[in-house]
Amino acid sequence: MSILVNKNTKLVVQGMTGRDGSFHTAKMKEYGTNIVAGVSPGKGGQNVNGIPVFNTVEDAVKTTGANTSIIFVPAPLAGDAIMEAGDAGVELVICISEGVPTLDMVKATNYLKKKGVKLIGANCPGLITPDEALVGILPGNIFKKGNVGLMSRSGTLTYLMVSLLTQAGLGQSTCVGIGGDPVAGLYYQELLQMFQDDPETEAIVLIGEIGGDAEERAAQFIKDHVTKPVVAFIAGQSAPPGKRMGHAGAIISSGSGTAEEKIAAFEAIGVPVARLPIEIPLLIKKALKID
Amino acid sequence: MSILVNKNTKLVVQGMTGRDGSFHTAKMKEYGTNIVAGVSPGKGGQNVNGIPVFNTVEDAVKTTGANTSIIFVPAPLAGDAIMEAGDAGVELVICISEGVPTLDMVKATNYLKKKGVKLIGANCPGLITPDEALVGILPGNIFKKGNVGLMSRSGTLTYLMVSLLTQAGLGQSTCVGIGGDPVAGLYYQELLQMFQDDPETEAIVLIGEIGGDAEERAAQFIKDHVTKPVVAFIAGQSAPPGKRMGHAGAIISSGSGTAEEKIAAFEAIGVPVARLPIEIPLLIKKALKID
Amino acid sequence: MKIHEYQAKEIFSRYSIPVTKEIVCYSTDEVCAAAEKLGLPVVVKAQVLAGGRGKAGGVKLARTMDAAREAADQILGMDIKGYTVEKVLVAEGVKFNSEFYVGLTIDRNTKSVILMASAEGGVEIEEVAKDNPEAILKFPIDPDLGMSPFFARKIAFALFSDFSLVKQGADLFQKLYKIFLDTDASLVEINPLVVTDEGKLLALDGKMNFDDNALDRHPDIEALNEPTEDEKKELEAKDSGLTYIRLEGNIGCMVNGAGLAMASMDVIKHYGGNPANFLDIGGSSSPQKVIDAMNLLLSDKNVKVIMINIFGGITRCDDVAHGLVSALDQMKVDIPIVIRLSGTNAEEGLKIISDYNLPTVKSLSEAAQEAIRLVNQVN
Amino acid sequence: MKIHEYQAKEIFSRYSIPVTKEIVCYSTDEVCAAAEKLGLPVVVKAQVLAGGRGKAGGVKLARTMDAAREAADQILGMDIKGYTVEKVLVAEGVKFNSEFYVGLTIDRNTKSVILMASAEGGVEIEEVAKDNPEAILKFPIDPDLGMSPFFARKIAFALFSDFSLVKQGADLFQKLYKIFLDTDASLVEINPLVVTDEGKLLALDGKMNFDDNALDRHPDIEALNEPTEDEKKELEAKDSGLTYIRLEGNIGCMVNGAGLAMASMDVIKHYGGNPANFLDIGGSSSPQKVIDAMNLLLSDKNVKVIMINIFGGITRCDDVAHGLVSALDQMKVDIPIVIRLSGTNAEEGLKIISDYNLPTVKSLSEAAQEAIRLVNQVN
Repeated sequence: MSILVNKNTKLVVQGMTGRDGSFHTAKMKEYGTNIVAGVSPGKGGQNVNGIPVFNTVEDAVKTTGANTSIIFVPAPLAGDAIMEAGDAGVELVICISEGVPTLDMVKATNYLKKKGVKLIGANCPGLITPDEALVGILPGNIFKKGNVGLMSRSGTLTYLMVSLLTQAGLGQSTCVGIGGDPVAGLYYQELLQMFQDDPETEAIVLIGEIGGDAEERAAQFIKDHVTKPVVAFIAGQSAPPGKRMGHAGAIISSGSGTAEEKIAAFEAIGVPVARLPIEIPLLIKKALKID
Repeated sequence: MSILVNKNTKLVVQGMTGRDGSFHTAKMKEYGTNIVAGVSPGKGGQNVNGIPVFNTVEDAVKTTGANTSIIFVPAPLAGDAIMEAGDAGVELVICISEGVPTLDMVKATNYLKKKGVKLIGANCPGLITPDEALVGILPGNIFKKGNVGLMSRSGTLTYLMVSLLTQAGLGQSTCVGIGGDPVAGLYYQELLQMFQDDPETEAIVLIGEIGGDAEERAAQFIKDHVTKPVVAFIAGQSAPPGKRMGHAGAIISSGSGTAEEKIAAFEAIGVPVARLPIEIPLLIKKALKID
Repeated sequence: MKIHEYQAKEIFSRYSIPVTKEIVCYSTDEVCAAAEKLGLPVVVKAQVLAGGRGKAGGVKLARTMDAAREAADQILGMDIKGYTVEKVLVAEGVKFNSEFYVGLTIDRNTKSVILMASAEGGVEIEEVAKDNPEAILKFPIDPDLGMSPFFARKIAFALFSDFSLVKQGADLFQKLYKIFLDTDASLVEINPLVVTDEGKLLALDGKMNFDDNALDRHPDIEALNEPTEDEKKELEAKDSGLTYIRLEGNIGCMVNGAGLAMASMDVIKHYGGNPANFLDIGGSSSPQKVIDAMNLLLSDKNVKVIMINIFGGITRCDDVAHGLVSALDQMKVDIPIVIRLSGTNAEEGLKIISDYNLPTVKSLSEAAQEAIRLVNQVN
Repeated sequence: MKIHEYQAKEIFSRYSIPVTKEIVCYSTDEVCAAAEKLGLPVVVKAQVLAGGRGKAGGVKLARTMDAAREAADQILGMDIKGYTVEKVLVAEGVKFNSEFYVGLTIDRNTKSVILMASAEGGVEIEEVAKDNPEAILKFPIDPDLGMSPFFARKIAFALFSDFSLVKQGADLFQKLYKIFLDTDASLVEINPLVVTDEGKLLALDGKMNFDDNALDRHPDIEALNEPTEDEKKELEAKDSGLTYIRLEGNIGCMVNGAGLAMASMDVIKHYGGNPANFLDIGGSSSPQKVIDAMNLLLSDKNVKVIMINIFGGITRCDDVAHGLVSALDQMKVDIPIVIRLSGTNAEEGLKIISDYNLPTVKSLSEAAQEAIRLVNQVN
């Protein structure tokens, strides 16, 4: 078991023939992800590295039975690409594209919600279920199959955390990069519920950031719905107020969204928060009573 | 039993203080309809003929538990009024207003569908369950409680039909005027299903008009889903092509929407079609094996 | 409301939809000047608010100046389905290698705007719909989503195989949908939409109808209205709260409600008579309205008998009777009137009428038969 | 992206939202002329892209010409949160009897635009949010429905009791939402929105922020941008694919990825050091990018040590190492560099670095500690 992606994932890549799309398609395929189709308007009928290319996601889904789509199209087109995937009938959409206008995401998330289609991103590294499916731009080699579920608003910080876990012998069930944009698809709550329901996941790592109140809401959700151990890390403890640290979300507005508040919210409900990344594996081992 | 409105109907009247709204509110109240609230922005807190007036439908619903709304506001505001009712949480909306722009209705019907709220109209006379609730502008005195369900695209023609039925001793379960606009709420199919499911209704009268293919679709639906006897009348048998006969729908485009086609569609599935209004009660009696 | 081809194409142009270069002309001399300016060949097209211009001989290709002059002479002043041709559109002759149909309209069943497209352009779409319905692709448009780029592309891929045409088509569909919404249209149509020899999409013809109920919010569109004499009468009637459509018969009808009005005409026809009009006087019953209605009926010289059929619902029959009596007091009516009143306060109404020494009948069938009898007496 | 109050109010005006009569001035003389023209009293307001102008003394009421002159002298050239006041807005003094707050922004939780309104206008809304959260009404806007008239009215009834204000408010909310959509705003705010003595709603102040990701489709908005020197540096960095934010410390950081960059700063802080910047070099690793990044770091005179922390994911560590070595070949770097490479091809990368005779460390903690040690040596 795992969440969202696995051996049954049949992936269609939107924007597969572009620079990023083709590079990461190769990486995902190399990892063993079952990529069944690519979409690139005007290139339908071609075959790229053994993967058939279609003009529309609808054609791809009808022909190949794809159930998951990953999006690499340029940001101004990404909102529409998300809706195209939702319209075509996949169950899960992962949007990697960075810099998608927020109102495009308001429209796209609303549309997918009505269609009952799940979305991860935009502006996210994707997700992975080790040894089953890599759907994103994460470096597959650092992951190891296991029972720690991980969710994060950032990319490379996730990789650092995962390496630390893997080095400590702690494998992962599924690791999800939810992205740092103001309006995004699945968020902490939904993923916490999925990990809670996933029999393979025994502990959960939540990597948060300054800005917004998503971590505070996650803490409330954990209190109400999650019985599995959760440990957390909040990036931006040293960030000054009013400055956006790369992610649109990573900005402290006056008096809220600070790391202190988020850490306090987690600790108040008994979720230990690591002050340094290196402490995460230790907290997990403690939670799982390993060693 | 009956469909859509009955003794449990708690009605809110949107536009109650306007000319038409106040006139018909009095008529409906006189008939015995349970009118619990009126809505007229800026007049909230007033009390008109014993009916409390609210500024918004939401206030009216929250305070009085209204479950049905009838709309008498001017046509340019009617689409928005329909959505206000849908947003406020009533189960059924009846829009009497005539001349509502079609694109407003596209938006409003789509919104109500998403909210799971039923709509009748716009540009319709409303509906009645005799002796229980009159929600519309139909003349209550011509109706009689009974077991004939009736649905119609027109107003006064319905009254004529109902009088003929009542004179013939044939009472009605519920009579619904669905309106003649290009985009409207509940249509033949939905109402046929409701009458089919209503234990009190034993026979159904369908009054159609030239234009469009609603009657042809109804015939197909009857064939597939309706076991109760249905009899029909089609107005506009003598109408020339290309002329709009009052209702936006009542226009024959070249080679389709003619009375002949509609009559043929019904007769092909064994639904008898009256050539003159006076024949309707006879066909019903025959269907119900009365006399 | 309908507008002319050249007006529709002017709107298209405002949205950067490619249309033929063309000039509206009101005389043969103007046509020749236009042909000179555009260069031969040109197409001369009657501008009337009726379909089937081509079949009626209202569209002619001219390869020479003489042919252009001849076409102008023939078409200007011609009658097409009761419309006199007062202006023609002179358009550049375009070489093309395929013709498509694209139209947007309202779909009652999905309750949305629907795009219809077909590779069988250039012919009347109703004929394609009848003979080869599969040749028409239909795409209902989700009102929340609108004509989003991916959706437009999906349609374009279904219609075109060349990717350049797909891109042009997707762009075109988005613009057409925007026009539809912006103007509260009820029909936006390009037929044919051609692919020129240069591989470009081009609107060779254009048609737009508008939602009459929304004209109030589009005064610019309303200003384009060019009603015929009959339509002016209908519009005047509408201003008085009446819906009037003139027909060919001799029994003038005055009825309350559109459905009942149609049914009344049907009953007249059923018994062998011929209604002179459709006239719905609506819900109110003021004397002025009845006077206006009577004036309308009497202004039609074909009308030999008037049949009044009122079903009092919210309308009270005594009110109508009062109105009718007042009307008759104020005007001279020298043809017979058959009156049928029924429903709310019918008894009171009938009494008023009979006190005025006018005959009444009891049912719609009786009214129709009596009207026919009186017409036959007159003839 | 932020714009000035006067620019926001110019946009409001274009949508017929009532704002105060006002004139932008760049000198004391202009202020006096404006006061003359508008009539006393006037309010002189610093136009800087920072909040808290009032508290900083950047807003003054002037009842006399002398007071206006004095206010202009005081405010022009003043420093507010690092911004020098180069222009002021001179606005008519308005009599009003109540103040409201209205703001539209993006709500992460409902994933929609949200309208916030409060009868406690005139103060910073964050303070109201903290002290009295119930005083702020929140209305998430259904993206499909938009700010429909009934919804706007619902909000207005919640905020105002007088029906004339309800109507004005509903109209205002619809316009504000249209502005938000039309400009891809991230914040549209009126604080305070006042009710004048004549019972009219009036925007006394205005604030607009925009979605940086959508600026490409709004060149007119982008043209209003007035970056400070620091922001210009950040924008230049962005053009090179770098995200750079200058801070106050002395350890220059170069990291790939925003989250890791923040975490790196956190670790430095944790061990008692002070990061000089946030610098995310993103996913690529061309030598040019590393050179640009090094130049950025070295242009900050406070930087005494550079700490490089790369986690190779898709980015390969050997590529980064090559880039760094090329960069160092091309430029003079006279401060120590602490390098930590990890992840994809870390071994190869580390070898390249050590062949170049640069020291490397094994973990982020070690890197931070080493950087701090080196800074302390320098000081």
